[in-house]
Amino acid sequence: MKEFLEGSLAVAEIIKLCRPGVVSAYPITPQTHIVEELAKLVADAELDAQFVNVESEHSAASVVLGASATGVRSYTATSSQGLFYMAEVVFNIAGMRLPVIMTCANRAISAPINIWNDQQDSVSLRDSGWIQVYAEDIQETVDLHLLAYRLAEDKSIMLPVMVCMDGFILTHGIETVNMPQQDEVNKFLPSYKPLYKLDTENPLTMGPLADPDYYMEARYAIHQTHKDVLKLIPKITAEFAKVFGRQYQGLIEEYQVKGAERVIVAMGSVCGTVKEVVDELRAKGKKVGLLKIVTYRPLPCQEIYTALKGVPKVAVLDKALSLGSYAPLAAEVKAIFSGKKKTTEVISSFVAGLGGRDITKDSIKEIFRMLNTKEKACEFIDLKPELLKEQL
Amino acid sequence: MKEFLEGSLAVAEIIKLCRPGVVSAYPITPQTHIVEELAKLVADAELDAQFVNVESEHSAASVVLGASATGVRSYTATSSQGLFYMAEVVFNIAGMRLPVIMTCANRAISAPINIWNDQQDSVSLRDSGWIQVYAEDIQETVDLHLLAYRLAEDKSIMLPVMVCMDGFILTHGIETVNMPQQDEVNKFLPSYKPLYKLDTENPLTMGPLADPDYYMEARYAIHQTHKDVLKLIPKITAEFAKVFGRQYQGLIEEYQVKGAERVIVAMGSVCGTVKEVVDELRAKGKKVGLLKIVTYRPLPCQEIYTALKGVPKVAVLDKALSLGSYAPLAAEVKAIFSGKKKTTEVISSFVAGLGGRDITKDSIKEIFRMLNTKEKACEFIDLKPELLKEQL
Amino acid sequence: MFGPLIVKPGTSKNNKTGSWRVELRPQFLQKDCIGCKMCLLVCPEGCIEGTEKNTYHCDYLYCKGCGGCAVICPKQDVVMVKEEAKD
Amino acid sequence: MFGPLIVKPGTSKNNKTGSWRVELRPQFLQKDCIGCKMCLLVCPEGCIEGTEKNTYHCDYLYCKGCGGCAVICPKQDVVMVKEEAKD
Amino acid sequence: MSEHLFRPGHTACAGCGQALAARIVIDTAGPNTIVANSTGCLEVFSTKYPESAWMVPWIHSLFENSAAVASGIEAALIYLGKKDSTNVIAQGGDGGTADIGLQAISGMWERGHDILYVCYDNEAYMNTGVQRSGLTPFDTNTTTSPVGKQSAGNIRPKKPMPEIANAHGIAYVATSSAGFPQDIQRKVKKALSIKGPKYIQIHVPCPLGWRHESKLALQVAKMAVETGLYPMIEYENGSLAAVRKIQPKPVEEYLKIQGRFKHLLNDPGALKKIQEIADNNIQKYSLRAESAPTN
Amino acid sequence: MSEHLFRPGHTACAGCGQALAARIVIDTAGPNTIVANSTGCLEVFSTKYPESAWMVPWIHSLFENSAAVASGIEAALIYLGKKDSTNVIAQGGDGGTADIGLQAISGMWERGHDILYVCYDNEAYMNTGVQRSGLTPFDTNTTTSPVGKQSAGNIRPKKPMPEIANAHGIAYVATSSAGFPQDIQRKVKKALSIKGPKYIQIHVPCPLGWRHESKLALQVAKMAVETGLYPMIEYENGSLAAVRKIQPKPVEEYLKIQGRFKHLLNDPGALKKIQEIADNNIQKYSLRAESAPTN
Amino acid sequence: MKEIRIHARAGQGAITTAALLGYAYFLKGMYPYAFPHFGAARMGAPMNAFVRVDAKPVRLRSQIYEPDYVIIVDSTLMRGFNCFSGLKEDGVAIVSGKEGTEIPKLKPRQKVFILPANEIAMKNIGRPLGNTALLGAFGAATGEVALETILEAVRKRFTGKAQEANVATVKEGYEFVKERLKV
Amino acid sequence: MKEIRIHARAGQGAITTAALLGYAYFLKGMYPYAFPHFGAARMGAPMNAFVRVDAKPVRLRSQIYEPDYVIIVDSTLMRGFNCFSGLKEDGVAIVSGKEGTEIPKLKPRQKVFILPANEIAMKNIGRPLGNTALLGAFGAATGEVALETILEAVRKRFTGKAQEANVATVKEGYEFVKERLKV
Ligand SMILES: Cc1ncc(C[n+]2csc(CCOP(=O)(O)OP(=O)(O)O)c2C)c(N)n1
Ligand SMILES: Cc1ncc(C[n+]2csc(CCOP(=O)(O)OP(=O)(O)O)c2C)c(N)n1
Ligand code: SF4
Ligand code: SF4
Ligand code: SF4
Ligand code: SF4
Repeated sequence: MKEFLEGSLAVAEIIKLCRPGVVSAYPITPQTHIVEELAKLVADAELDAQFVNVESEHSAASVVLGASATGVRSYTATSSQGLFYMAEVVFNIAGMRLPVIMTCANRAISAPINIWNDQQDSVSLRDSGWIQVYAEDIQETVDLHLLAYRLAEDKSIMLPVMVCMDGFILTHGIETVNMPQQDEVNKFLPSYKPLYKLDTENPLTMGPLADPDYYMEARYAIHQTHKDVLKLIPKITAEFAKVFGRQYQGLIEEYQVKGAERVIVAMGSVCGTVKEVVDELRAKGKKVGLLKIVTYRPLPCQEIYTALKGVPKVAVLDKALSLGSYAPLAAEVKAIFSGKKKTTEVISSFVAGLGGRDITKDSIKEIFRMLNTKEKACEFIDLKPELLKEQL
Repeated sequence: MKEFLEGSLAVAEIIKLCRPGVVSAYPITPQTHIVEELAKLVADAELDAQFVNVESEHSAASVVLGASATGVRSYTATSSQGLFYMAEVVFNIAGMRLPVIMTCANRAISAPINIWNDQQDSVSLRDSGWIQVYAEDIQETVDLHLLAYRLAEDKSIMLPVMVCMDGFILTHGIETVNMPQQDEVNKFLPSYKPLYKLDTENPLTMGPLADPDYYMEARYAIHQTHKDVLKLIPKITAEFAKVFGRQYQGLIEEYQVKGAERVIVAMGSVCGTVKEVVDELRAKGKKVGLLKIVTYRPLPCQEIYTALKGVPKVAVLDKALSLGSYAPLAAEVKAIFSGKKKTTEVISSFVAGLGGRDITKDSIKEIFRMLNTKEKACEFIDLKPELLKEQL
Repeated sequence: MFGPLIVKPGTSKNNKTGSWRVELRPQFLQKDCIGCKMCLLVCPEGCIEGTEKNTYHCDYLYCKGCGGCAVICPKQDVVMVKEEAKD
Repeated sequence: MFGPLIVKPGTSKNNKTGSWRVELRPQFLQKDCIGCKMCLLVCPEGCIEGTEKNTYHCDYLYCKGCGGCAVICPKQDVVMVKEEAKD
Repeated sequence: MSEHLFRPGHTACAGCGQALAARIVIDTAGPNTIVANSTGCLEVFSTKYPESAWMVPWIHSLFENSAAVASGIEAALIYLGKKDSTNVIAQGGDGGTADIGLQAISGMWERGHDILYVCYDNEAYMNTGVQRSGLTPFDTNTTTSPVGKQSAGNIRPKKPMPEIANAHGIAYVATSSAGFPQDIQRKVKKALSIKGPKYIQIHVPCPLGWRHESKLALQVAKMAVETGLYPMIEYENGSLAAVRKIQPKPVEEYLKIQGRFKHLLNDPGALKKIQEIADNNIQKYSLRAESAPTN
Repeated sequence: MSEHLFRPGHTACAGCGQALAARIVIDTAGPNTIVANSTGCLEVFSTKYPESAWMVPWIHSLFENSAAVASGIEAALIYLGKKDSTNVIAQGGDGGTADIGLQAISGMWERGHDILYVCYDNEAYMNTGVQRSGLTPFDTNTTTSPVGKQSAGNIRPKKPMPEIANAHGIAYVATSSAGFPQDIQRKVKKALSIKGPKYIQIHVPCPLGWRHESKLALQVAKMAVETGLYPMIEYENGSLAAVRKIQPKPVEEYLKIQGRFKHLLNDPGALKKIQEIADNNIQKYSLRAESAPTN
Repeated sequence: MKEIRIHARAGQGAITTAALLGYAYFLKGMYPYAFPHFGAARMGAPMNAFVRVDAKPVRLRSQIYEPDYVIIVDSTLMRGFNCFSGLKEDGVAIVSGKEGTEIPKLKPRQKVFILPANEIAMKNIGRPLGNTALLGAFGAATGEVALETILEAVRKRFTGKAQEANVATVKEGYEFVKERLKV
Repeated sequence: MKEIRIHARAGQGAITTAALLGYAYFLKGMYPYAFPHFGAARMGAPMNAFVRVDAKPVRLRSQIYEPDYVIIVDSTLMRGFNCFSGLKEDGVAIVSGKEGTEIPKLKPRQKVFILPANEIAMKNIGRPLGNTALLGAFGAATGEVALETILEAVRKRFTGKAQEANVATVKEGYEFVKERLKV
């Protein structure tokens, strides 16, 4: 049913429809509205879940870890400093193969402290073993949460999923959303049947120490499962389309890539702005396009290669940094083409929108403009030189 | 003076010679011996420093943050879970431009919990803004700590440095070390003169909130400073050679790379084993070599390119993963060759030694053997297939 | 190169929060003031000055018009009045 | 595919820590035992069995020879003796 | 005003109790003070680049580590031989103190650092939009303890932070209130005269979060004390040393002027529970005055 | 032995007090118990893949979060309607409890979860090689509080963890000792009969860390209690409910059998300080028995 | 595509206004994207909110620099700060303020409507929250959304007395401008 | 390059032994790398330590699988577990044990020396720590390091009574094997 909803409320609503048994989170801007709405739903008996008000994110993550290990569907949400404060638990949840779902309201990282949007937080946890998906608009955000549970709890996967939505832009933005109905959701997402759990009927030991004779295989197993995820996502999105009538390819989205001479690769809400610019420039006869990364972990290398191999000039737009090296997404897109027969003329790297620096149509046009034969290495867009003068 | 020292004691000794005013750390295997020795040195009045026994790594990092902000040279050490538990503070220290030195005794990450060596811990913090250097043996470990302070406190840099040494292999190994003398150290490393500090004589506000109008420039500044680091390191190592007589290129080390047909790129103690194998195979007329990465952040892209551009087959050996994607170092080495005229035939990626899985000469030979024209993507070495059968 | 990082003390004075006042502003009558200093103490902005009785006044450049000073004044010597179009 | 992850309960029994004993092993004389159960309670290995008096004994497959049982026994009915070359 | 060490121009809400309390604290501590501040409203409204309201050396690192940062500052000052001439204050809101910052504080106390920790207790996470904290009172309506069909607000009592501090065996623990500015001054002076760890928890109204008229900030704070819901007490070397005596007012007096308690007003059962909390405090700390309160 | 819920074959040191205490705790709690265990010796020596000594559902996540993991388990059990039939125990060493795990525990208590937290107090970080913790006694020689030219060992007193627990206002707080197995049984039974948060801190000798003969484990533990250095006490609903009375022995009796205190033995001044700690305990908890101790 | 910028002080309901206006567009079958200017603003601090609307889903995520319309909830905001910056050549501004509130001189084809929104609200709602009056005025001045649609939005978002009161307020705001236009 | 593997129980000083042996090599001007088998072993659990030594700095960081020499600090370790695995064809083993401690049959050119190291230590040091006696024996049996060098190492590492006692122990271990070799 079509509604006019704030992103955060839409997320809370879809989580409610997914029927988690335990919800635990700690407030941090811009994730707060999601958690506040879930608290309200529980207070109003609209959601039958245990809502655990914790003293920190470290405990929020640990609570859902414990609940998931006990065989109950669990949910948490955080952002930025909160995600980093729980970093150790985040890696731990993936290592223990627990299908927790987390919403990350993407926000910049301190210092300096900044509550606005970029994607440094979730991107910096890309090694953790979590599946990571990035949403462009509120509709996609809603649908990705539903897909996330289905994917995470698949018996062949059993891994946590982080659904990333740009802070404020999507969490506090209000737009038209088509909300799934409970019966459809129940059909698509049956109740959670854990493979193993903490259960006095069948006592198991979880979280043992694995010495050098055993450790490596546990890590390898996760790495292999990520490959299975790439195969499974298209199957699940196909089924999703049957039930809900919305089509997602799930791994990447090509927008005007066919026959394009210049393509921007990006993740999240900025893709909307890029699409606007692409249409404008296409109207002017410019052959430009967008490759949107939906699934960032596992990285759909093959799909990205197939989509871009015909494209002469590729610009990778990062909203995060790996200080002292290539921007994270740029490095991997470059890596994809290493040793490939068909390759691109140039892959340039651009950084924009850090700490909420507004990304306008002009920012995107600037990127297309600078996307010429000369490769750009980590080029910052919309920088203010005057601020770089020393004041010490 | 030549001594026969355990790696941890050698580190404690060089830290003593660097005269920090505040030392704070929290115990975690395999970092413990370093901290225990420093505690002993303070207890015996051989080191005039405040030794702060904290209740967690999060506070250890925060204590050195506070001390460094007050203008006092500070030191901490940690590993694995400890590094992740302080992750938020680690990013914060770099963002605040505080020249803290940390030793990371590299160890695997939980789950499953494992106290043995790989490099997942420090590698997963590669975005943080810290300078990261990796040591091959105990001598290099000692010297890198000394260089670290000199580099971090340079007025043009003002960034923290993480000196990474492989857990147990170097922390608990005992070998011959040439220890610098106090007077030489004093000459090379004068006492710390902060650019800004917490001081009632000249009150400043540190750690303000930077909104979208300001944040991006603060991040850009760190990114630019990392480029300066690449220029400064060779200068400092040259000066180091004058004072101590030991030559380091500082960014990378080429071993038999000239004219090699197959080269392994690696970091840390495994480089020793690779060198052994290289000599053996060279003796058999095989054209093989090693490219050792000493400075991982900032990544010396130009130096790596120049060293490898003539090499047909390159193998990147990672002791860490980015689950669901390319191994971290492999991705970046591949990226380096993107869009370059002179490129390699093949860049293969190998993963070995996770969680202390012993890397033998055979492991390395296996890598050289598999380094043929067919590119290997994240190939695990010394895996035990029998452990991968399901037991659930 | 460091960029935005350190701030000089007391620079908040550049931020004229007086513009936040909408409805009311305090008026210091300076008639019955006994110099108890309470208004000065309770002003969240710290924008009230004064030494002895009937000298207390606030800096409208910063006063947000919260009304705390008026409520606390034991002599009702501070009153909240309608905001006039300002200088 | 999951790899090493979950462990079945009580599987530590596969680890025969009896081999750790070096010097001494406990001998349960079963003469003056009053069945106070103390040895059973204090054994860090939990490898002592017994129901009523003079039935208490330990499982040498696991006993590490710490000597706790001998010390606690109020009747000195458990004594530590030189380790013999074992079966 | 130019003497203040916390300057105008900060962006606190009109009538912010935390802003006035923080100014009184630093003015009392004086210029030879270094402050480590947790993330929270105070930090946000006083130090937005390129402006700062602070005239003393001041640092913000993270939400949960101000006590540890202060420990490092203190250690550095000892190393520099400047400790005796410098006060170190660590401060944060109730969330940064009783919840996410507790462990760092506990460690600081356990190690015995010579630091004054000040908690500005506005009884919720205000900076992020009024979510409940460990110091949110029973039955309070907040955004994460909302009133609803099956909820009358926050289900847990206020975490006994002063008692927890006192249990650590530190030399001085006190509560105070923005409703009593001179009391804050006295206790800060006293605390700074004692060597070692000390803790002061100040009740600071938040017009936004408590939903009261901004001009009533002080009244509200006073009323909390005078109903017995916020006892003003001092522990010295482990035992209760002094309390502010009151002639107890009924809790309604306090509740009815705040939106966060609106839902309780026509619910006698709920009111009774709150009155019991006050009565327990009155009895536990023997707050009842024989004559009129004196301070 | 096959009835035990903690099985042989674990790799604890011979004579490990923690191993025996942990077995008694779980045997007393029974099979309808789920355990969340912090990282530490107990976790390492009982669950090295592919082996586990545990017969009950058991989970290890991290060093500092067992209380929060247990909170999640409890919440899940409530959701599943299984809470009333299942005990939840969170446990860890003194470091995992009083230092790095404290915040999660404090949060668990503040939220009022129905969980028993057990602290195995061997007074240092043993798993990593005997570094000092917040519960390491005054003047103890550990690897991070070493005896040296200008150091007589750990400079801080033992963190008063039972008092801190009690200050949280939880229903039951007790200390016990591996030297008194039946006392552990009784207190665990009692704790599990009470709904809500409860805390038991058990003094467990560590032959490696305390440097005593492994066969003396129980003697050492007993002596700690009988000198008054480790009072066995119970708090119920906030107030001291019971203590184990003793006929105090001089502290030397306890110190001299342990290597970690060797440096104190021929230092009368130091001994006097330790004796004072014991005397304060004896007086504070009125431990002195009129007649012989009974339990 | 149309872009609207709303100026107010934190606490004066700029976001509610944007949401309500967006909702009206939504009811009309269009695709609005309403969003606040993401700030750390405290009560009283100037802030704004935006509505970007189109016949097809809005994808552009940047802020609004060249609005077609501006709504100024509090005329004191115009002191020192240019609320009209970037307003389109033929842009329309709705200002809540007393008669004769002075306005910076505008471009020839730009229009401004000043109405005593707070007084209107005071009268109907009992509190000086002029937002809904401004929406009525917006409808009248721009013809973007019909009075009925705005009222439907208000009816869906408010209940009971608040609903009646706001309905009245919207209407009065609408009429006020209609009057002016007659002249 | 020579490789030595030491078998002991956690707490029996395998690492000290490796360190001491390495130190002796160091004094001799060679480049030893002594390291423990990195385990989570508790007191009593079997574990081992290694020494790899060469005339030039040792770079190989792997563990030792085909030792030239093994030193067995506690003969009970041989129960059930093959301490000689990978021992070189002409390898030498030094075992602390009583007369007639049975040894698995070895390859023709391998040699084993059994000595009552603990008794020797007991006699000289007063505690059954046979490590230094084993080092003396190692020196005699392998000729790798001269008695004097081992003694120098011991003198540098121990002081006072411990020094004397260990010097005596080393000597006695050395002599014990020299005797055997005469036969
Ligand atoms: C690790 C972490 N978690 C969450 C946040 C978000 N956050 C910043 S301030 C704050 C609340 C502050 O509340 P309190 O400490 O009570 O101070 P107040 O704002 O009420 O004065 C929160 C949740 C953060 N900055 N860091
Ligand atoms: C975040 C983190 N820091 C440090 C460690 C290393 N570590 C593991 S166990 C342990 C000490 C455990 O001490 P305690 O809790 O007292 O238990 P014990 O081993 O003494 O029984 C430490 C420091 C860790 N695993 N994780
Ligand atoms: S009204 Fe408020 S801000 Fe203005 S002077 Fe009075 S107390 Fe200060
Ligand atoms: S000696 Fe120790 S391990 Fe063996 S049975 Fe007795 S108590 Fe148990
Ligand atoms: S929200 Fe509350 S605490 Fe924050 S500035 Fe406003 S009044 Fe002060
Ligand atoms: S070190 Fe101590 S606690 Fe750990 S197993 Fe050994 S005796 Fe037990």
